[in-house]
Amino acid sequence: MADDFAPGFPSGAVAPESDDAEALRLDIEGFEGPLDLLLTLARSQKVDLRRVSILQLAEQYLRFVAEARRLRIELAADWLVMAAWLAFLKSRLLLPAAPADGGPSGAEMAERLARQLERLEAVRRAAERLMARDRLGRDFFARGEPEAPEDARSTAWGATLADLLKAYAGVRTREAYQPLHMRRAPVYTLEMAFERLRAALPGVRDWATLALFLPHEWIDTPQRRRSAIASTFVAALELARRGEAELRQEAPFAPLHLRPRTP
Amino acid sequence: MSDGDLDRLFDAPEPAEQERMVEALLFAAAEPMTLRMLAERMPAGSDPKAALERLAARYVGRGVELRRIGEAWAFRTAPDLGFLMRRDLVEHRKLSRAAIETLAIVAYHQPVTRAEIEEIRGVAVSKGTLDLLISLDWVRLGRRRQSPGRPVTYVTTDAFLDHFGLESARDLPGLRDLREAGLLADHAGGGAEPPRGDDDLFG
Amino acid sequence: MSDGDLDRLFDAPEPAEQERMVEALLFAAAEPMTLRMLAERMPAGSDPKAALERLAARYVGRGVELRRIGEAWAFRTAPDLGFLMRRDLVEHRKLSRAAIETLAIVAYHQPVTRAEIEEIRGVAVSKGTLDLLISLDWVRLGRRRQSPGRPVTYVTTDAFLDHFGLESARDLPGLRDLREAGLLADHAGGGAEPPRGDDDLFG
Repeated sequence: MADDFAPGFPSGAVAPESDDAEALRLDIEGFEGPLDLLLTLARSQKVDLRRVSILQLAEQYLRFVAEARRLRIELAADWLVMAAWLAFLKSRLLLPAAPADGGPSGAEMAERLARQLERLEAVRRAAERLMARDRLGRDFFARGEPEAPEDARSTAWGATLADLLKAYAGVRTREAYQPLHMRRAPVYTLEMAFERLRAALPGVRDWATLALFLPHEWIDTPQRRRSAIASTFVAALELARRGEAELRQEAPFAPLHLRPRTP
Repeated sequence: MSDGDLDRLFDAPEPAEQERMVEALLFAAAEPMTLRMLAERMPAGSDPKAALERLAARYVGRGVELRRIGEAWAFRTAPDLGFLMRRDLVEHRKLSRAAIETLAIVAYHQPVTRAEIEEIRGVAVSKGTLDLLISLDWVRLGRRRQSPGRPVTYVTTDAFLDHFGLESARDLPGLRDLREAGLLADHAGGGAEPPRGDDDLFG
Repeated sequence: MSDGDLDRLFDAPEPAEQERMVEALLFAAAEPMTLRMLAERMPAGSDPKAALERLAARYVGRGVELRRIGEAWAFRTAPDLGFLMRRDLVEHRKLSRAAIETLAIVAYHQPVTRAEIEEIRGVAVSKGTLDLLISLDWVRLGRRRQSPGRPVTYVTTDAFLDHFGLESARDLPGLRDLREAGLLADHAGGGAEPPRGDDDLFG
């Protein structure tokens, strides 16, 4: 019955005494979905849920949906899908079984629906019993004054799974927010390096380290910096090969120096 | 230090002493402690399990009791005395009906996938519901189901057991009745399923 | 309310019951309680002083004792057992955002190189961040990548699985699961799928 519902449930939304047309004038928002309404309608039959008339239930639901449409209440798709399914079920229940088509019989479909209602009902009762239990921090209590450590020598770095998942979700979301034009591959091309180096060469008076020729806008992240170094290095080799520049290195891994080739 | 002293150092403490140690350790900790955590702190050769059993018997009927929570143990005040402490409670945030039902489904049907939760409730699980239960540390992710799509499953945590005063998920109220009524068995898929709402689904 | 009801309301509980009440109150209290604080909580007509004395006698020689601190009372570990608690001396700190993000990326993309982590996070990863994760035993070095420079890769450890209550790295939820659990902002939209596929990063 309606008074079995947890607080907050629109109990009495379907008044059992009133006729169905009356009952339809209810707040559809109060229901969590078609199954929730069906369970409420089933309870209004005032019988054991196992003996509920599925045919009657289907008719009640269909009348409800028809009335909601007449009142121009916007119904979500799942309400209409359920209506279609119940209309089909109703036809199966009313018409003699058509053995040829091989589909489930009306009785089988009705049984499954009854089962689903029973299961939802069972979950609701279980939830009520769970929430009615004595609860930590309300009915029983943990130690209020855990013994404080006198001396904190080590550090336990803590993070929960939720932190981890949120962090990953955050990273992915950030990535998704980057405008498309920003997603150019972070590669400083050989052509760009060659042009830049060649243009800078005439201004070089003495040996200058190759690092000086790196473009500022390409040294902000390690990855971009690496790309700029690689391309500038290859560009320097190419200029030397063409006889336009000279390269010098004091020792392995020492800085590379470059100057224009004196004719 | 004489040899005798050394020997004594490596003897496990007397049972009564071990009981005192477990009592002290559990009193000092707000969180439940497992047998392993206890054993790590107690002198070598101690038997925290036996000590726990004696200690639990000693606290039967007292104002605080020794409770088993999953694989761990903790002292908690006796539930009948809750009214004495309730005064300085911060009011619990009230869970929505959707959250309560989702929690119950996870608890009773675990491990359970999101699709199964939706099938039972007949509506999509709204965003934030599972998130809330996870951030309350009542629900965590379990193994992926070995079925097409390898969906993630949800299970309850030890903090859930602690909060609801349960020794294990097997002690959920009415669990046995539900199982005997066949209401926990996996729903066999078939073409005649009543539809479920899935306006919130992506896949 | 009849006079009879009033009388019953003002009947003090049995002495044994008062002792239980004091026990529960002192256990749950966040600080030592004075007789007056106890009396305020207990039913009218109670005698917290007598209850305290009986309770103190009960705890003599136990692992915790009832100790007087100024004008107030509290449970305290028996002094001879203090050594058991000393291992508890641990400072709990939350991981920095950089560390948790780096950890998440290692978990989802392992084996992953430092350059790849930087690419995904969009910022440089400081050496200290990976060092911290390694010293926590959540991340370790994996095989070197067979690519130019043979960079080292990073993978997660069993201790990582243990800490986060995961059975295997395969149980980490995919982006779709994250979104369904409400952890991923909805506007992430369809373009946010990781390049290696949605759910099955490790399969």
